[in-house]
Amino acid sequence: MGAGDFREDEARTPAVPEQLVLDLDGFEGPIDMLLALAREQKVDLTTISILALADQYLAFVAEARRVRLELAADYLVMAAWLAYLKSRLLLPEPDQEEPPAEEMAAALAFQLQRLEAMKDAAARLMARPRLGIDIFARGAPEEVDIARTAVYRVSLYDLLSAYGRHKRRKDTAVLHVEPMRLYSIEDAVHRLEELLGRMPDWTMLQTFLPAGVRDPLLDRSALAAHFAAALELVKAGQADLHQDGAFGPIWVRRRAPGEEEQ
Amino acid sequence: MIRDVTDPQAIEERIHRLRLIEALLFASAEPVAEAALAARLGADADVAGLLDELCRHYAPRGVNLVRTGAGWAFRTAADLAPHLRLEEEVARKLSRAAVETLAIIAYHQPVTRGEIEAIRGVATSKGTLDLLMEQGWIRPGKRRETPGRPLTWITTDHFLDHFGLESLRDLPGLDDLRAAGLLDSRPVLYGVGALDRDEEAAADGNDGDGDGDGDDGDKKTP
Amino acid sequence: MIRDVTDPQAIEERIHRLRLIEALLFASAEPVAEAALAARLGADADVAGLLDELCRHYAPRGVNLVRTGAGWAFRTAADLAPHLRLEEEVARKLSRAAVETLAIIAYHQPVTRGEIEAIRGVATSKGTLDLLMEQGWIRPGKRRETPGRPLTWITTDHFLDHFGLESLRDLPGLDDLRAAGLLDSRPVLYGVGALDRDEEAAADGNDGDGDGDGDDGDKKTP
Repeated sequence: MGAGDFREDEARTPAVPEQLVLDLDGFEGPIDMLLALAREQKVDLTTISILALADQYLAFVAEARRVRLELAADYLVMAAWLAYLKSRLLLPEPDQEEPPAEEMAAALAFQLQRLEAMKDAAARLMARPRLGIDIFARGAPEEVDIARTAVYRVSLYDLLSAYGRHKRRKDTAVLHVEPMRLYSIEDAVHRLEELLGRMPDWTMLQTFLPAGVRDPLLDRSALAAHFAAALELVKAGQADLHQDGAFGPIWVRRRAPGEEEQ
Repeated sequence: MIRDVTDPQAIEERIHRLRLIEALLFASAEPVAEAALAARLGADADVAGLLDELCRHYAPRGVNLVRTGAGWAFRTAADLAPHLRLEEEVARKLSRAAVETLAIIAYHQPVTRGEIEAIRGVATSKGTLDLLMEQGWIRPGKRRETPGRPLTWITTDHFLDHFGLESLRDLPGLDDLRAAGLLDSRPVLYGVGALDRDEEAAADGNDGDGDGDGDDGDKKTP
Repeated sequence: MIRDVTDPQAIEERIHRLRLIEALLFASAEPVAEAALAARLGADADVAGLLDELCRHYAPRGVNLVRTGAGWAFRTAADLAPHLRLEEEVARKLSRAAVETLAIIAYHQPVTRGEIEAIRGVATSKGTLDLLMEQGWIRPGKRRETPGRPLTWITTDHFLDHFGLESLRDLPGLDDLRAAGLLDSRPVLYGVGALDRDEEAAADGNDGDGDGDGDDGDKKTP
């Protein structure tokens, strides 16, 4: 960007440090950038002027848009929020719905302090002598025979809640017995007898199953019931079954009266 | 051993070198050759003398400085080898089925296995009672004088100890449990016995399921 | 330190125990729990006293005995660090995001992902928590009993070991931060939809262990 353009802005608003524009990628979001701007003020964060900070941020965003720098949405959201906060700080109005502007500013200041505290803590943590970098463990560990015994951790609470749970289940079980919807063998026998009469040749047992069963449990029970029903019919001399191999399809056909079992 | 006793700087230098050798040998995965140590410590270091001093310092201790092949290394003292074992306790979580069984024994004792099963409505796997007995929480009581003379189960003193109870009378009664919210009926959907059994199988196999809030049988509906 | 100086047998027993602790801790690269040492040495051993004696013996040496978390370990002395770096190995550089996230978890634990984001004011990129977990520094803790039951994150014993901390109380500046009220992890105003995020994470369905009561975290330790 041209230095001349930049100075024009400078006259109206607080300075936007040039490196901030160039280092946009280095920020971890708008709060992180606000913190960097706050540090530029070189004052204790507890006494920082949120109004001045908002101005700096808004100037930065304006500048970034002017030079068509891509700004992520959350930077723009923060800009809108700061613009709103600024207007509230400058033009106090009795608005019962929103918290007072000073409170909002204080919350932002707290958030900046908290983030700075964590950044400092991180730096202090990383400055400690670290295992494997500054401090070393035994390089050639020797065998120690470790016998592990299981210890069960159960608290009185676990015990009592287990009993409570059990009691609860006992008390309520009667009320909540769900009727099982299963396909009965009787129904299947009836159905097979009727259908086999219309099938002249070997037919896959599977094709006799009732269509359109949605419930998988009912579907499986239908399969089992039809298989059992087919066995019943074979036993009664009314049908033949055959299967080409293990897990292969099962074929069934009507046995003509007097015909020998295959 | 320390020469130049009159020169504090020399003493300090020597101590620093001793410490450095200790640290280097400790941290190294392989024995370190004397020449390599000499290279680290500087040309004027009396490596052989330093090693000798360390050797003698560690000789009576649980860890010795030994020469092995071309290098030097710390090794645990040979006479301690048979003692180098540790018992480690691994915290495990008791399955829901086991906790519930224990609770029922505590509240209904003396109680037979058949009665436990009748109360819980599910079969008790053999492992459950064994496990509770292994932990010292339950023990066999008298036989019930009924046909088959089944064994009853009761809790032990260790059970009271573990759960911080002075006596069995301290077990909270049903009213207490209700007052504590442990008996609140929540809107839960229970299936028939088959689901209970599934639930137990799952709880036995996977103790991560200590959901604590009742029945998740509905998730496991076949 | 040695009690019963008049009893040669007691002295011998004490020396044997000191040597055994020395050897056990020396043999292991990982910290050994004090409880494991106590179990090994027998009920009548004054493990704390023995460890204290060893600690003081090793304090001036090149290898120190340090306490970390629930365990004890020998480690090279911190002041020797500049002399021990064999090669100028480039330690894997952690991103700023990772370092800040680690600090937030360490100082605010147990802390949810939403709270971490509220503090940092930015969404946590996918790899950050993974990376910290891969290093063995953090692990999931209990779920928070709030809507969505978000998972919390806590640091591990290895975190303490890695940063040479005896316990979490030794985190640098912890008391000052707490006194200044800066360890409050509530979202303040610009929390990147902190609560949304927690609820979302819980709804992801990766919460297979609906474990409200706690110590399931260890199962997920890498």
